[in-house]
Amino acid sequence: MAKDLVITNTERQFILDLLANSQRLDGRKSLLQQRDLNINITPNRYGDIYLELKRDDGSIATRLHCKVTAEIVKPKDQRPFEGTFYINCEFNGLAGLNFENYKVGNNSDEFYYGRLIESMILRSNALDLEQLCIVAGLKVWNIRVDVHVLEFDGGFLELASIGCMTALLHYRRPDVTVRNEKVTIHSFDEKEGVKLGVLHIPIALQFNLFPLKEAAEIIKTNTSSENNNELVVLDCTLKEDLLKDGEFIIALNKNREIVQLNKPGGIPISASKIVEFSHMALPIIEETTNKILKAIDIDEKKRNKYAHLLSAENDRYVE
Amino acid sequence: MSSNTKILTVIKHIDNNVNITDNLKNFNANVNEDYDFSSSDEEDVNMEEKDSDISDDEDELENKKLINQIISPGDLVIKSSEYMKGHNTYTTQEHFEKSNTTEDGNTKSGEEELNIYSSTLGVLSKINKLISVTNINKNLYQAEIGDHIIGQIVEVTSAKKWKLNINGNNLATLQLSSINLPGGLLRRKNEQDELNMKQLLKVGDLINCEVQGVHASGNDINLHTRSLKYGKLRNGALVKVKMGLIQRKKTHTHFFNNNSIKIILGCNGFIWVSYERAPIDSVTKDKGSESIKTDITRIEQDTSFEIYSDINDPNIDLKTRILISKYVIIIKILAFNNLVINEQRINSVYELILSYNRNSGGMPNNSGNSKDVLFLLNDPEVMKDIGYQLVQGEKMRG
Amino acid sequence: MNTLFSTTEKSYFRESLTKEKISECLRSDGRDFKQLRTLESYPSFLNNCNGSTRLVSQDGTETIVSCKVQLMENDSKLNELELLNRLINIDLSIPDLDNSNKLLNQMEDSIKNNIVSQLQGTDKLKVTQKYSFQLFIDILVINCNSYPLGLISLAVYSTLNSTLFPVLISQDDDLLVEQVPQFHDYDLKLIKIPCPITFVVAIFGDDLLLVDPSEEELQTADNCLLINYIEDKKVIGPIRTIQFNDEYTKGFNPLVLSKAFELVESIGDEVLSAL
Amino acid sequence: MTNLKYSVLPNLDGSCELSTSNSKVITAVSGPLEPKQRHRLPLQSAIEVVIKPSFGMGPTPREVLMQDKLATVLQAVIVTELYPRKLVQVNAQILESPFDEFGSMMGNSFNEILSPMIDLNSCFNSSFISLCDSAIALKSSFVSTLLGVTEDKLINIAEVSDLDLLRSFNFKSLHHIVLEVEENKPTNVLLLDSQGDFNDDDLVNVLDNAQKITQKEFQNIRNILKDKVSQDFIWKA
Amino acid sequence: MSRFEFYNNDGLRIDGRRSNELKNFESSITTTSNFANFSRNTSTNTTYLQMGQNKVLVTINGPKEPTNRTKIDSNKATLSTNINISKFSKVNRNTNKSNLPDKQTLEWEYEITQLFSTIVVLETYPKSTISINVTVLQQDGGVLSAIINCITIALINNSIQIYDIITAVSIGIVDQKHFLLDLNHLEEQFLSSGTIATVGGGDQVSLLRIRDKFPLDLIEEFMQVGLQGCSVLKEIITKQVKDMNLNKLVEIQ
Repeated sequence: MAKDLVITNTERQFILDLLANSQRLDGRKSLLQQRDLNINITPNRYGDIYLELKRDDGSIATRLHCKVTAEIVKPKDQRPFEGTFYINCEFNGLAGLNFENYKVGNNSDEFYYGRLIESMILRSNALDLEQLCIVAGLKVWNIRVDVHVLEFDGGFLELASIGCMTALLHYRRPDVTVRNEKVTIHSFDEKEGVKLGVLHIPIALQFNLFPLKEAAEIIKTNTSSENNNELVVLDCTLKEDLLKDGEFIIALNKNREIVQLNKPGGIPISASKIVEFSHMALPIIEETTNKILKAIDIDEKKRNKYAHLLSAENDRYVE
Repeated sequence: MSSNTKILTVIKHIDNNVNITDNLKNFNANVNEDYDFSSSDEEDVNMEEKDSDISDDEDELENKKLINQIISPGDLVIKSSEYMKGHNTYTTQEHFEKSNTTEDGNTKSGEEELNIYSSTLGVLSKINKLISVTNINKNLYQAEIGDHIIGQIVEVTSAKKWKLNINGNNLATLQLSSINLPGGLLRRKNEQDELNMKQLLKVGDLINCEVQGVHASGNDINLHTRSLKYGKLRNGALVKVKMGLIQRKKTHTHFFNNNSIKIILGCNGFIWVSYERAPIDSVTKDKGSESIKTDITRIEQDTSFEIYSDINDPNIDLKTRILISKYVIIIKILAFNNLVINEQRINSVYELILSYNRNSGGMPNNSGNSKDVLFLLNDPEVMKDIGYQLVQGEKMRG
Repeated sequence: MNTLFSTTEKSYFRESLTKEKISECLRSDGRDFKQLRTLESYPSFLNNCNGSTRLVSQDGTETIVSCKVQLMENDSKLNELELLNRLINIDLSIPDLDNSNKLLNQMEDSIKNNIVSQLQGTDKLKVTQKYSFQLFIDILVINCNSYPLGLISLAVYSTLNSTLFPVLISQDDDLLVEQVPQFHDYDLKLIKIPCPITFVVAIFGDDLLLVDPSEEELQTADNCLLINYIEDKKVIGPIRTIQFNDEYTKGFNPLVLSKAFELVESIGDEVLSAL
Repeated sequence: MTNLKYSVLPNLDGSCELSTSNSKVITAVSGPLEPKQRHRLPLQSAIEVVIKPSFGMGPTPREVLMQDKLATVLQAVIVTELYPRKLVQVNAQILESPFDEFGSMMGNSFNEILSPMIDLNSCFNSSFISLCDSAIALKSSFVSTLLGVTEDKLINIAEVSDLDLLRSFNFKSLHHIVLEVEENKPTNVLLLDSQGDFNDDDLVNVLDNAQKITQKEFQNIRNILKDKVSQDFIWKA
Repeated sequence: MSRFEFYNNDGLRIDGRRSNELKNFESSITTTSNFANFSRNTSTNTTYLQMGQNKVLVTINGPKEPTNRTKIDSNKATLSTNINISKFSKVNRNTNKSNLPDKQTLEWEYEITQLFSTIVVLETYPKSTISINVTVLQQDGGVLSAIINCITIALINNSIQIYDIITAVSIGIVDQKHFLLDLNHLEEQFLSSGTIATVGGGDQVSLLRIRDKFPLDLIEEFMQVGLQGCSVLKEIITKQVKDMNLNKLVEIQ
């Protein structure tokens, strides 16, 4: 990400010193404090989400646009009963001058993060693909999520995972009827759209590691000693992101299930810390999940102002 | 052409399809071994003394001993602040809080200790206070000033430089100003020379040269050929061997077989075996001073364009060619058996080959034109055998 | 793939091989003119393939050949040759070369044609009236240091000679009955698939022929021949010339061809038996 | 109704988020920048335009065509001689397009032509604000309009908010016009892209209307810019 | 969950191993007859690892002068990984026509590059590149771990300086309570599994990769099993590497 952005040695030292003193460049007071998250759902559209991370002073740090589109395609040969799902993550010139406009290599961070989210949703069956089948072996829905970065100051992975899940939860695909293998697509006026089968909501959280010592010392750390080898920082800004040396990504859902746990290289950290952080991630993720559900709920109510009047259901207290 | 030449030798490795349930390494297998290096030094000496004659059992014991000497990456070599780290090691500092605090508690003096770890597979070498680990699998050349090496030109750059592959992790540089220009030792270089660069030394040419300088942690290497013993190589063939098989010596140029064969053992693992025109008066035994003398008289004629010519000496006869091939194979045999290559060993393998030839019966022995022995030697079994005989012979002599 | 040799080195090798009398010529590594380089072989080392071989040449080039057998329903629309072409599948990949390399496709074709031409019909691979065995021969060359076709052909030969096919236990006439062939659970049998091997022969002058030339010999030869050989002293087509250098390449006397055939015939069986 | 937000991307020199009744784009301008060697022109600045589609990987041929059109107009408007051997980069991301929804483009070839025109129309107006925001020297102002002609009516497409209505129109021809504005008056035509069946009279009529719309639209933009200037230059007061 | 009984009451797995038993681990330098000692080409030797039925070949190229001038880092070497999963490596041959690597392989390449960039002492080789070429010949579950182990051995065999030995092992979980070490392909296919790599057999985790649903509360036990497996593997690797190179030792002294 933004490999060409050169950080001067003094600035680098300054940021690292700040971190060592539990201070952040953008004014946050703790290494584990996250920036405020705003979820905006575009009215009158389905699956069109804007996400914002706000700094303490109210300015927007990172802004992401997630958009779901669906089309009918032929399924893969090996899986004739399942729809397909893709995520397209791209940085472009809008995110900042240091982002290349054209396709970057497969070895880039964006590619890797995009894949993480894709497999987070696919491998854990968060999206029910079988529900997307129209005619087995011939026609299935292809759901694709496009993530556009409109403003970038770190926090891509978390935001993208939140954005994708919110968009998928919110999206409605057109209803179809199949008669004699002929597929008719109904517009939203004819028939109400069909929600996607989202079975659970995995959210990713990225713990960024900053070494406090030389690589050699960290690798050779005595197992028993209680030495602190590294700083763990949540929700890095772009500059911090470029200075980090290793990361640890966990994706969880509310049901206390790990959906993904990734530590792709970087400086090693002790196993007990990984366990500790995994548990620490749970409340954060629960909170985020609730935020998503609330945003969708509010939007739902706005759309169907009179639904409760028409409903025959009894009121129940739902937590 | 003898009839019993083996057309194709195939070494078969038949894997008797491993049964998964057999051969399982048990989880609790106790493969723990202690590698205690600080204490093993003395024991080694004792062991060596004991092992004067070797039986099979003790052979194995010796192997074990040897294995214990090998340090693998990440192993702690020494724990002390008195030593310095050398090649292939890295250090960490450990803050020690000495627990022998006195009752008042304020003498809690923090002490620093240096841990030296190995970063490669090798054996320990200790020179005074310098701790380093010698690589077992050395395959990259690390330049030192004054090394006599052979390089191959891979690029002629526009900036009056040649880039040479010298088997290191970077290419070395040979500047136009550090070669002998044609037409006299002390001539200043002019623009004509720059234009002629490509004619003097081409891509692919092998250059016999010396390391002039090493900068920036061993990665900027400058070479020079400003002596008549250096320059373009002709009349022979190159063998590349593994780096570790050549050791730095006083001289790297050796003459064999009545001075008709010259072998240059480049420090970087490149070995040049070539025909050497016999010196005009071959009376003297002192090669060094003689060659210098002739050098001086020949300076004028030799530093013409001829020293950069691509044409080999037309007088190399079959006998010499066979000799060159033979020495090439000798070097290969030594390399094959992981034996360090030096003048003495080359000679003794040469002897062995002569006798091997005779022993192996059925082989017509006309030593003057013995091509047959050459293709016999291509058999890895034979190579191994000769290597074994050599080692045995050396052990006998001690 | 091309090793860099210095001009003087090349001319030294060339001089050694272009003397007037053959007896005065000498190969750079001292081999006999008809001697091949030593190989290391690991036969049948992959146990999820029907046949496999790994051959390591003296210059470090490694060839891995795997043969997998699959059942294929015959397409009645195809004629014999088309069917055969579909039954034999060759995939050659050399990571050092890019996929569209001409040399690569040439070698792939040559191996495929050799096998197809020798099979003479689909009978050998027929399981039942409706089904045939489909062979997938994957060839992988790593550390490719010189022209690998000779090595590859040896590896393919030894793979095909050790490829085991499943044994049919159901009826072999299923034209009328709808039935998928059934195979024995573990019993396997060898089906001998004739496979020619390819010799690379380097030509120096009118007389000298070198079998299995090394890289330096390829780079100094007048010309090279690819000669296919199949058991019982038979040289078979196609025979091609191939050049590896610009400096020394020139035409050769047609008489050399018959000499080359004789040479290959004289050593062929010994090479095959060594594998 | 056109809605404009300028300086939305503080990391870049100039930016604008523009939403019309049926589309939404965000554009950014950076420059003058140090270009790569191949972009370098000796006497003027190079202009690079990148438009990203609202979904999928891009730019696809559809966007490349749009990029070309935008670039040629910008070439004429930007004072390129001021920045020799430099690069002006214009990035656009289409956020909403009326034909995003699945199936809406199917079976109607006119819609396929219409959809990039709508996107491009918004890109033009948005990039003008971005250019002003980035303080790149311009020779003149410009405003882009997209008009559709049906049997009896002339429609300013940017103002149609009901998507279904838009889809139901049976346009005879479409006209995308970019007009130069000097001294608050629309003058030269910078780009004219007309598609479909039309005759001379239609075109004259369209141009007349376009001038009127441009006049009105420019007033609107001018007010916004006035706002911006008064905010940006507070210290002058 | 599936039709297999992955862990029966006698504590045995489908291939007869105990839960915490590793697969057969055998590594070698392939050119056993030492021809590489005098190869004209760059002297790289191929390292071959057989971990159960996983068969992996690794060649390391470099450190050498980068061919692409723009990639020079004047302070340290750059590392690149290239994984080639051969088409015949699985029981059913991969019918994909194109030779391009699939997305999972690209992910592995990314992870392995990141992993070894901290382990190799890159500062020793400024302005050069080290490229790791992996060829997977046969797969049998836990390929990633086999690749990582094989690269470690190959780095040692090529005497590239590394801080410590990296070992990796795959772990699966049965019925939410039994942990299986070093999976075979059936186990990998049907169980929740993950790969863990540690430095020097200690408890410093360098790589972790879980892509299946997995109960959060079992993570601690998961790590413990993994750490144990890695530390045993480290001993095995150390021993094998030393055995492999023993014959070369004789001459150094």
